[in-house]
Amino acid sequence: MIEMKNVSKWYGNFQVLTDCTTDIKKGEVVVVCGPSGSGKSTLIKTINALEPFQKGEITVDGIAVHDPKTNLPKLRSRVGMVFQHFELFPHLSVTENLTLAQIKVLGRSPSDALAHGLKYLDRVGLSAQKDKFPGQLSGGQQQRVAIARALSMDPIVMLFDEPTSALDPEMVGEVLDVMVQLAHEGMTMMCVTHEMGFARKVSNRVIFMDQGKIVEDCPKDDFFNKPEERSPRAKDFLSKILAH
Amino acid sequence: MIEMKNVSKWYGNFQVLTDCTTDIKKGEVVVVCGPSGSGKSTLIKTINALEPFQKGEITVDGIAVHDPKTNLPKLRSRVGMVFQHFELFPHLSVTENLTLAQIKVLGRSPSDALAHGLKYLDRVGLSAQKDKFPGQLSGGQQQRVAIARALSMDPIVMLFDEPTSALDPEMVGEVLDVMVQLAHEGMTMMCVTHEMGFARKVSNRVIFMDQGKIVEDCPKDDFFNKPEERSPRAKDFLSKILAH
Amino acid sequence: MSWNWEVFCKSTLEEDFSPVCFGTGGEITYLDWMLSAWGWTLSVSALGLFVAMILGVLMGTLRTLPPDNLMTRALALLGTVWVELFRNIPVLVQVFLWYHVIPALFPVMKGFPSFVLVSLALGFFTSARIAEQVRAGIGSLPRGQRYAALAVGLTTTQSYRYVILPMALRIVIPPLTSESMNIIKNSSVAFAVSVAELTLFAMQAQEETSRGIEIYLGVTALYVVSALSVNRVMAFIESRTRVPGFIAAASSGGH
Amino acid sequence: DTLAKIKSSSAVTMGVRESSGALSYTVGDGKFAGYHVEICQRVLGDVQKQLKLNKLDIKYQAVTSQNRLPLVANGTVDIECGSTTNNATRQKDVAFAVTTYVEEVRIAVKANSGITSLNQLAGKKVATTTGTTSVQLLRKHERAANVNFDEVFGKDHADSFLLLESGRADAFVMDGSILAGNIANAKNPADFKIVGEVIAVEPIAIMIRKDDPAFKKSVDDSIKKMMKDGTLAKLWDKWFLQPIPPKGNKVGLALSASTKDAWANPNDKPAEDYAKK
Amino acid sequence: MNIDLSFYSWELIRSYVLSGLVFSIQLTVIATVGGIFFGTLLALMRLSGNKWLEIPAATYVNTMRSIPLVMVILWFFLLMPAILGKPIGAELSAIITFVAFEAAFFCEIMRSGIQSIPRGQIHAGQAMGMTYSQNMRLIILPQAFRNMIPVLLTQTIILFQDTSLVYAIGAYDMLKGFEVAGKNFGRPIETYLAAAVIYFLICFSLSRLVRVLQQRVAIIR
Ligand SMILES: Nc1ncnc2c1ncn2[C@@H]1O[C@H](COP(=O)(O)OP(=O)(O)OP(=O)(O)O)[C@@H](O)[C@H]1O
Ligand SMILES: Nc1ncnc2c1ncn2[C@@H]1O[C@H](COP(=O)(O)OP(=O)(O)OP(=O)(O)O)[C@@H](O)[C@H]1O
Ligand SMILES: [Mg+2]
Ligand SMILES: [Mg+2]
Repeated sequence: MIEMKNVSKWYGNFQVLTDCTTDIKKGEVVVVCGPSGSGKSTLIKTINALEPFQKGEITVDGIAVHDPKTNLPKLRSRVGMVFQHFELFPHLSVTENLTLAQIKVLGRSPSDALAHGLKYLDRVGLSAQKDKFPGQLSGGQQQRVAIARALSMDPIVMLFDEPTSALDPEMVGEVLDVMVQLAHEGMTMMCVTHEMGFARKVSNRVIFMDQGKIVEDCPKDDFFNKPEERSPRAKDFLSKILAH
Repeated sequence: MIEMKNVSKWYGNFQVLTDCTTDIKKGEVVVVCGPSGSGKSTLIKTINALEPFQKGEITVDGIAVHDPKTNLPKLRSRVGMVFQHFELFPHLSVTENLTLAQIKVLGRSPSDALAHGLKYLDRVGLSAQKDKFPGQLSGGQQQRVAIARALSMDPIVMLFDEPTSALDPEMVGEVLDVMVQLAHEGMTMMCVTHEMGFARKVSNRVIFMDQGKIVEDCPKDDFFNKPEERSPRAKDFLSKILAH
Repeated sequence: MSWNWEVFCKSTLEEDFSPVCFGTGGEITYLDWMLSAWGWTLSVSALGLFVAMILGVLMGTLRTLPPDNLMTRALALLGTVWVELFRNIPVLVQVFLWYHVIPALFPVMKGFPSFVLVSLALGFFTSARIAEQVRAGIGSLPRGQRYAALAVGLTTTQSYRYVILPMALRIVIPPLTSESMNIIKNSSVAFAVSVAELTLFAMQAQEETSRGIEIYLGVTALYVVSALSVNRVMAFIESRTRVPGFIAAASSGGH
Repeated sequence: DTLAKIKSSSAVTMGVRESSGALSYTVGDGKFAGYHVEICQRVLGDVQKQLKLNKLDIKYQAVTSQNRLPLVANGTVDIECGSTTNNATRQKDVAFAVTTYVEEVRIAVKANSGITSLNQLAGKKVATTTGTTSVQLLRKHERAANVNFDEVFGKDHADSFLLLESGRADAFVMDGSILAGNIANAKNPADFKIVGEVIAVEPIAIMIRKDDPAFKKSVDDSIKKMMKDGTLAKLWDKWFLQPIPPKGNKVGLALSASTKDAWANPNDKPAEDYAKK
Repeated sequence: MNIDLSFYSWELIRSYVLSGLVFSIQLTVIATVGGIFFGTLLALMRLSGNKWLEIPAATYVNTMRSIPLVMVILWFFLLMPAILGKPIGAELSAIITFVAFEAAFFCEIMRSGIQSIPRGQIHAGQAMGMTYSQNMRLIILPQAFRNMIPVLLTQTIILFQDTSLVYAIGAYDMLKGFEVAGKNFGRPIETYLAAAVIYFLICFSLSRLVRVLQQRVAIIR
């Protein structure tokens, strides 16, 4: 589904990504973790070309992201993305948030788009909030709407960038529940997250990044249960975030 | 050490605190938790009168906070406080942050203040950073400097308002370690935090707040181990934040 | 159209030209005149800016005082009234007020040179706008900074002196830069009350020589040079006071 | 050329002043009046007849000392009926109709000041208006007589007069008609008087575009006709001796010998020629 | 000299000041609408990332911002007829000047408005497959406009005050109306005072209005 080969990226002289290579198959759930500033967000945003990269190749469902001739808006409309700070459009109501891109990008009729959007809104348990504005919802509710918004484009893969780290602790659960359910339904997912509980429960593979490099890329069980095979940096990181 | 009796506070018509009553004895470590917006930060800030309150009484070490004749700066100088967003003074170097109040408020000589400040900086393991500016430190380091700053005023009690919730997950540990050590040394502490591990390890009592009221105020062991005695709201909250 | 830059070398008295473009023996060329006009523009602006900075920082700070007691509330109100009064009257009208109306009410002020009156008018007008910038700068500091200063035992005055103002003033340097540039531009209204500055020169000289384009170009160039120099000076101040590791953002507007 | 333009558009733009004494001023509401304004209205009436237009739309454009020249030169204004001195420098950019009014530059002072001549003004504050020839005139006089005035500038004549009125200046040096007009309009006209020698004599004329002999001829002919048939004398009486709107004040400026002379021998000589005499 | 306000009358205001006020308002409204329109275009040019659009826009804006408005007014008045090839009056010249001049200021306001939209919002729009222009039109500009309304209106108040500078070319604005009245009636000092009061009342009420609006349109985040 997603193939990434030797992707490198620089901001000026500063190299954010160094030769990142990985592969995500249909139906796989991959968790990306690593210290702050290690390039996780940048990596995940190269997949739908929100962050351009200078070297390497990425193909999504056979389409070459790095090819200047690729129709990026079209590609992006097939890749769902959920952000750390939700990024709902604050000037639009929940339903408008759900339908805007369906209408303007996919060309669906407003009524189709609405029906479609409400279906997903129901799935994240927020039908009752459909006429509210984002500012009137709690963080957990906003993030669930954001997931519904991404899903209503019928994406072939979903990217999550720390979807729970801006939430109050009591709201983390409700968002993770939606993500777990999604994984169980077979959605291909790539999640940047530090929620190791989630990684343990549903992920197939864990990628560990440090200083712009993919340091570990291994099956979940190996990652958590074979510390002796892990790099010192990954061991240290794991011990720190699992300690308290 | 701290006595709080029927403290109520309003913002306009909105009541943030309702009849809050509690007592903190010398050497006690009390953890305050509860959902977002329940008034935890407001409660802890009433203790050193950063938030004025309209009804009720608070005495700290025998001094009445609510008395308009009380010399509030003097009282505050004896109460250490650590904030969620560190609140180091960004235009002052680490040493200047540590010595400013000692010199201006306690009237210590600059050299005394420096010696004193560096002692605590060493205790939080940051002697090497003494000439840096806050913006050049990681979040965890900033928070440790903030703790050293509070300690160098030789406070009789320390207040913490979610000291770890603005930190990257891997830095939470280093700050908690400092706090645990402080607790073991017998410092009187009141901490707003959701780190239940910390509460389990070092607290004597847990206060649970909801909608401006103190709903639970009981010994740590009861709080965690006797769910049957807890209010439904507290049980629900605990289950949510312990779930993932 | 043909250029005639010689016009600057022309004597303001006779129909003749100075070979060095500067007047000799008491004679004055248009170039001499323009440079002296530039001097007036800069002097009016400098004095006005001095007044504006002091009053602006003071009034802006007053407006942010916490409503602790009657005293702080009264001071905050003073700041508000000040700002509303001086920013809601056009600067040109304020210049006339200072020049014509106030001396009519207080005859002592008739003795003041118009240079001083105009500088006061510009200074007061600009102080209201600087006050708004300073207030916004203080407001943009996290509320926790004020809490933190009080929590270590600093008094309100001390917390402004050591914590809030040092940061707020750094943050407002960019908007203060544009206000400083504005005061140079606004000083052009001084010509309305007989200060022989650049705009008065432009109007009189173009009348006498009929070479409007050349005269205007010269004057415009001097305005631009002045504004850019102020900009450079402020950039220098900004870089000298920059806090390592601190990134700030503030907005600006106005003329 | 202007005649063709007027003919094709049936419109003409008249430059007028907001406060040039009785020569040209506004009476509020976008209306203008005065000696020169009325002359121009009559001239344009003749032009209309000459062009056989049944309608001529006169647009009034307020101009100032600073902008009247470029406005005429660049075509914004077709005929300027204000208080413009006809001098050699200006003749490089514009043309003038025959002189309709000869101005004497004089000094206005407070009646009780005791000042009676220019030489008493050394070291005193002398007001004049930015963008007028009087500024240069004073400067030249300072140099010639080796005295020093403390000059203050008003942005227009009324402003300059205000400087005198409020005591910021000891004298106001300007065209006599303007002085008279401003005094007439003052709160207490008796407080002021016009004194001293005639500092300069200047022909004041209606200004038109340069290099348009046909238009100049029409304007000149019309004015010359008015000079001959006594219309100008009547207009003088109307604007300078009788009460005028809006307040019904009298300017009280008697017809000067030099103006009479100009009417008798119509000419468009620049100020420089007058100075030589 | 003592102040005498007795000669003020409705008649005086009507015949001298009113037409000036109408022109001041006209000028303000046209310059605001035109300035926002061209200012937004300039802002989009400056943010386009294309050198050929950025540099001319930036040059234009920075030049306009470093020249006094009076000089710009004089410049346009002198040059406009030459550029257009036909004469224009002081009023029209003032309108063109103000639109051109204000565009530079509105450009900077819009630019900071657009930049104040969090990067995440731009990414979110792009991630849903929107093109650059869809993203601008549907996501960024609506939010930027809403955030900027108070600043835009404050700029409009400044603009209204600046209309008093058209005296330099003899256009008849409100201040001019007061001046002429004062001169014709020999009461210049009183009329300056009256002008100050009227300007204050207008600008102060407008700034209150801005406050109210600000609270109304604020997007809840
Ligand atoms: N626009 C930019 N210009 C320059 N450097 C940047 C920019 N954006 C990010 N960086 C740098 O690139 C590096 C990787 O950033 P990225 O946001 O991908 O990290 P991350 O692993 O997602 O961190 P976090 O856990 O804090 O979200 C960081 O060092 C960051 O400072
Ligand atoms: N300045 C203020 N004006 C009006 N309401 C306020 C103000 N500050 C706080 N509140 C309200 O008071 C309530 C309690 O706020 P407080 O910050 O004490 O909650 P908290 O328990 O600390 O929440 P959190 O976990 O989000 O920090 C909230 O509903 C908040 O919206
Ligand atoms: Mg990230
Ligand atoms: Mg809180």
